[in-house]
Amino acid sequence: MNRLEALRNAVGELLDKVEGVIALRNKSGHVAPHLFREREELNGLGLSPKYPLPATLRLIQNEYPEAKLGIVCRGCEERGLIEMAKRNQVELGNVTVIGLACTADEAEECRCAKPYPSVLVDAHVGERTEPVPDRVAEELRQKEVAERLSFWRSQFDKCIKCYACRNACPQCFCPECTLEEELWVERGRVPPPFPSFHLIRAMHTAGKCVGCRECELSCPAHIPMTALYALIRQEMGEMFGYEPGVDLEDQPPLVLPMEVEI
Amino acid sequence: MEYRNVLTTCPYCGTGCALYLQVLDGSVVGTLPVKGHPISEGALCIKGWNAHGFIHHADRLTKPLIREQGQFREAGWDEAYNLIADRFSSFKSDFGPDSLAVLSSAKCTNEENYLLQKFTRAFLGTNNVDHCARL
Amino acid sequence: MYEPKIIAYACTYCSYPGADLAGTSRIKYSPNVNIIRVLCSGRVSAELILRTFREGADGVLVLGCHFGDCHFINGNHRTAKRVPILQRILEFSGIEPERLRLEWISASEGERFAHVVDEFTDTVQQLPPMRQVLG
Amino acid sequence: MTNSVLDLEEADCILITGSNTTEQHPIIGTRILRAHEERGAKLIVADPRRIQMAIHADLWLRQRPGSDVAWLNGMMNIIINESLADEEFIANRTEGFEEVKEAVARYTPDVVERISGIPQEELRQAALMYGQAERAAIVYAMGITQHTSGVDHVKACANLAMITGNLGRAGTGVNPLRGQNNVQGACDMGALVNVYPGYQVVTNPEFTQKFEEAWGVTGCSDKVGLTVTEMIDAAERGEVKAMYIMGENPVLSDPDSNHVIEALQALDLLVVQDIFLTETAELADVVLPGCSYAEKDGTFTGTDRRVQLVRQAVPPIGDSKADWVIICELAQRMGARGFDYASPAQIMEEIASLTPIYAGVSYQRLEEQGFLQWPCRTAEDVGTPYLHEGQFTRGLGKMHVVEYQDPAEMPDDEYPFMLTTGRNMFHFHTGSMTRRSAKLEQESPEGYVEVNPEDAAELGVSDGEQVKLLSRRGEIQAKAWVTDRVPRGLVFAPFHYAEAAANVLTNPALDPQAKIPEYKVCAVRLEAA
Repeated sequence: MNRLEALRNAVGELLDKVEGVIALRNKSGHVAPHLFREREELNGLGLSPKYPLPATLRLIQNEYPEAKLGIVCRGCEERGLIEMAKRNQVELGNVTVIGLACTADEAEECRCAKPYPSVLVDAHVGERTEPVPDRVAEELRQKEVAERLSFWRSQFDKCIKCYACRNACPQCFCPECTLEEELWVERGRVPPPFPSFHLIRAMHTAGKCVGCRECELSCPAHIPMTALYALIRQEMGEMFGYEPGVDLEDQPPLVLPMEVEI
Repeated sequence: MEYRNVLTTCPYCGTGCALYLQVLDGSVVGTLPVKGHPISEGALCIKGWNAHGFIHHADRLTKPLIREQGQFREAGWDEAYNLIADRFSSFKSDFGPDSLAVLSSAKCTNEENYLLQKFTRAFLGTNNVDHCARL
Repeated sequence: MYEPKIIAYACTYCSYPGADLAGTSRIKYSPNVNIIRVLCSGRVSAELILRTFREGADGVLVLGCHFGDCHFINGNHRTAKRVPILQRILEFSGIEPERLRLEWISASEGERFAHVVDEFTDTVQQLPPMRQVLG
Repeated sequence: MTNSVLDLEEADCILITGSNTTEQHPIIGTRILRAHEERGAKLIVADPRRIQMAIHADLWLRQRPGSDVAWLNGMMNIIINESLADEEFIANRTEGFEEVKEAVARYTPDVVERISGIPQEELRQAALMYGQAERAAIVYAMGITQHTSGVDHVKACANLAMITGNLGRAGTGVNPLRGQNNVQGACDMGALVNVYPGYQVVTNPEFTQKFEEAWGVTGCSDKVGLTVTEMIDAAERGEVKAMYIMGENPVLSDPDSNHVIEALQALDLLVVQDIFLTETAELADVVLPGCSYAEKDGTFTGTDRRVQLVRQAVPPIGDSKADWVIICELAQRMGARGFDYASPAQIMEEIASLTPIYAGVSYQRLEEQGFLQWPCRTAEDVGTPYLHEGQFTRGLGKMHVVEYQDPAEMPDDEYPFMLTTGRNMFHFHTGSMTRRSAKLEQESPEGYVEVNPEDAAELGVSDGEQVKLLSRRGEIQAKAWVTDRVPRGLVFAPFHYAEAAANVLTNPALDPQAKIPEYKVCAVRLEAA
């Protein structure tokens, strides 16, 4: 049984118990998030390319907070859900999770540190594959400060301020976004003046970014921003022992006051 | 509870980016880029990302309007159609087809542009049909 | 050698009085520093620091109360976490992290204030002007 | 576009002129930037403004607005002198080269520098870069066309591509980027004064007969109609009595707005069909509520001749109706036959049957394949990613001699600044949609004018202050953005903002052939407000 069939079975079974399952739908080769309500629709179930399904869950729960829902989650999406739940953006009590392990190729493409879900899952689909080290981030770490500056300047100068990095990010949900504040990022300027836009975003994703790479995948200029976020994530781990998306109980360091003895 | 994504083509510039309109219970609530599309490759510009922004705007025209003593008043479709039909017909017979002029739209579909030029050429009898290609 | 422009954000309850003490005690310190009084070091956001750099500051000092002394109990705890993260972000994006420094200075530490400011000015002076970095 | 957006990926050199690509066609702009960065494609930008593309370019030529014939001829002159012309292509595929060669010989680098302000060495580098590339693509937009010599500019681009053999292959071509989602389609469908759908000219009786038979009518006019700008003039003279405007806003988009308003008010009947009460709709006698793209099915044709589906996402708002429904109902009300379609798909069947370049297009194929690029002549035809392969549409590619001439209105003592107009990243055309999109309006909420810092200093205007712009046709007030994006003597204003409408100022002088107004150059005076 291939992955798609296995997933179809799992979603089909779940549909008997919940009001709808959030998964990908494939229509004439185009894949998009969808709320499956009926088994008949499952012929159109899709696998990839991935979309940030946790953001869809949030959207639907905003309207239907009580609904019993299912969701298909990859490793990164599970990590995303965990961080969103900590910040009260999704309510996991009524949600059943079908875990979908990524293939080795998919893990490779995302340089994913954990290409399978394991925390919230109620049902598993797919074989676990090995984590992939983030070479791009490591290369960046090896660079001299001046080299890094010229690298990022040439990258950020390509920015067309589409806000895709923010819009696509499941962790970006503030009703009023600092990136749109005239005080911090001059409005109407393309590319946005360095270092405001991109470094503010880097700061705001610290402790939240789970490395799903949706920002980078939707960046028209292919700015490799996840390399920057990955380095920050590593540093946060060393500084505060915090790893986003791993544990529902673990509180993010920037949210809590520091213990006096630290 | 209905949530689906409708694949469509961006209404702004001529690049031809694809986008999904996110529809929740009959309202467009957002836009998503289309991964794997040959032109837009999963990306959009800021206008594309906000292509849903005006659809349900309160300013949308919902009824035909007819000017009466300088003011607009709402009207039914029949009344509006009849008024236009009568006046256009009389201009055509009194002053000839070239007294009429039609602007079609680079914002409308191919089918609509086709129909409007067909209407102008076949029925009104003039080639006074253009759009803002130059503007 | 150039004269770097340094902005010090000093909390109104501890560090600002500390700077004041340095002044009233006639302790000489670097004239490159411009002090901006804030209600709490916890109020100095990453956005504010980045804007300060963007406006041409070559170095930014964030000065707050020692742990346990914060008027708002734990405002400085947030600063203590925020600043190191921002330093790493600066470093990884090619801006010398030495341009940003966090120090705890109490109302009685006038000497220490002067010392920190002088040392920081020396450090920043070794780096290229920020205008050059921002191009 | 002769070529495709996609095959810009294969160009070794991309020459962009008169296109602020990252702001106006952002997804094409970033594609070009990536080709430049990731694949090392050479990038030449010729633009008076320091646009984002100019920052990234290998070479940025800052020509004086309207001087494009001069520097393009100058490039050809250098290319010919350096033996970089593609003699085989010229001999086998084109005609008129000798005349062009003779003409461009007069455009020596010093002559070009005098006319355009481009330093001789830079012109030379650009010529070599473009001329030596195996595959070179020219990308342009309204910065090339919106001039009284717009057609000449385009011809010069075509000459440059032809003498270097840069047509008919992937990664080459002369590629106008079309500014509206379906401006290509509206042209293809014959929403033009001189052609039926598929560019079948109205003056050819064969085509008239073909369409009369298909439409079941007689008496289609063989006289070329009035263009937008001519309609406005005819309305003012009382020759046009009634106008029907579907989804356009000439009050803001046409040159010399005050004149447009007077002309529209002079009409006996103005019908406007739109989704918002635009500045033009406000002048109407009857306003019909149409539907936005989200409420109807149809097709749009993108800049690279790519036909794609538009799909209905939600029902029409209020009592509004899809525009195709309105046209059909009105036509039927007036007694017209042949307007009883069940769906847009059925309309496309009729289009395909009458339009050879669309003959192979159907909804079923679009649904299955995603897109089709015309010409697509049969149901088996996979479409055409680039035109003119092996042969030009007319046989041999015709080179035209073009000579530089000044724009219609040059700065003088009374109006010492040159004004150039255009769009910005955040708004679209007359703003009827984008200014009602909260995020876009937030990003750019008001009109502005770009002023060079030295000019601003002389005027005593600082960044963010209001300035008055005056031309022979009117005046507006807008915020100054003091920036070196514009050189001294040039100001730029976007035309999106009704409250600071740049087209109050613009010159309605037209290109004699294309009837395109000279939006890119007029003379203005600046005053502190």
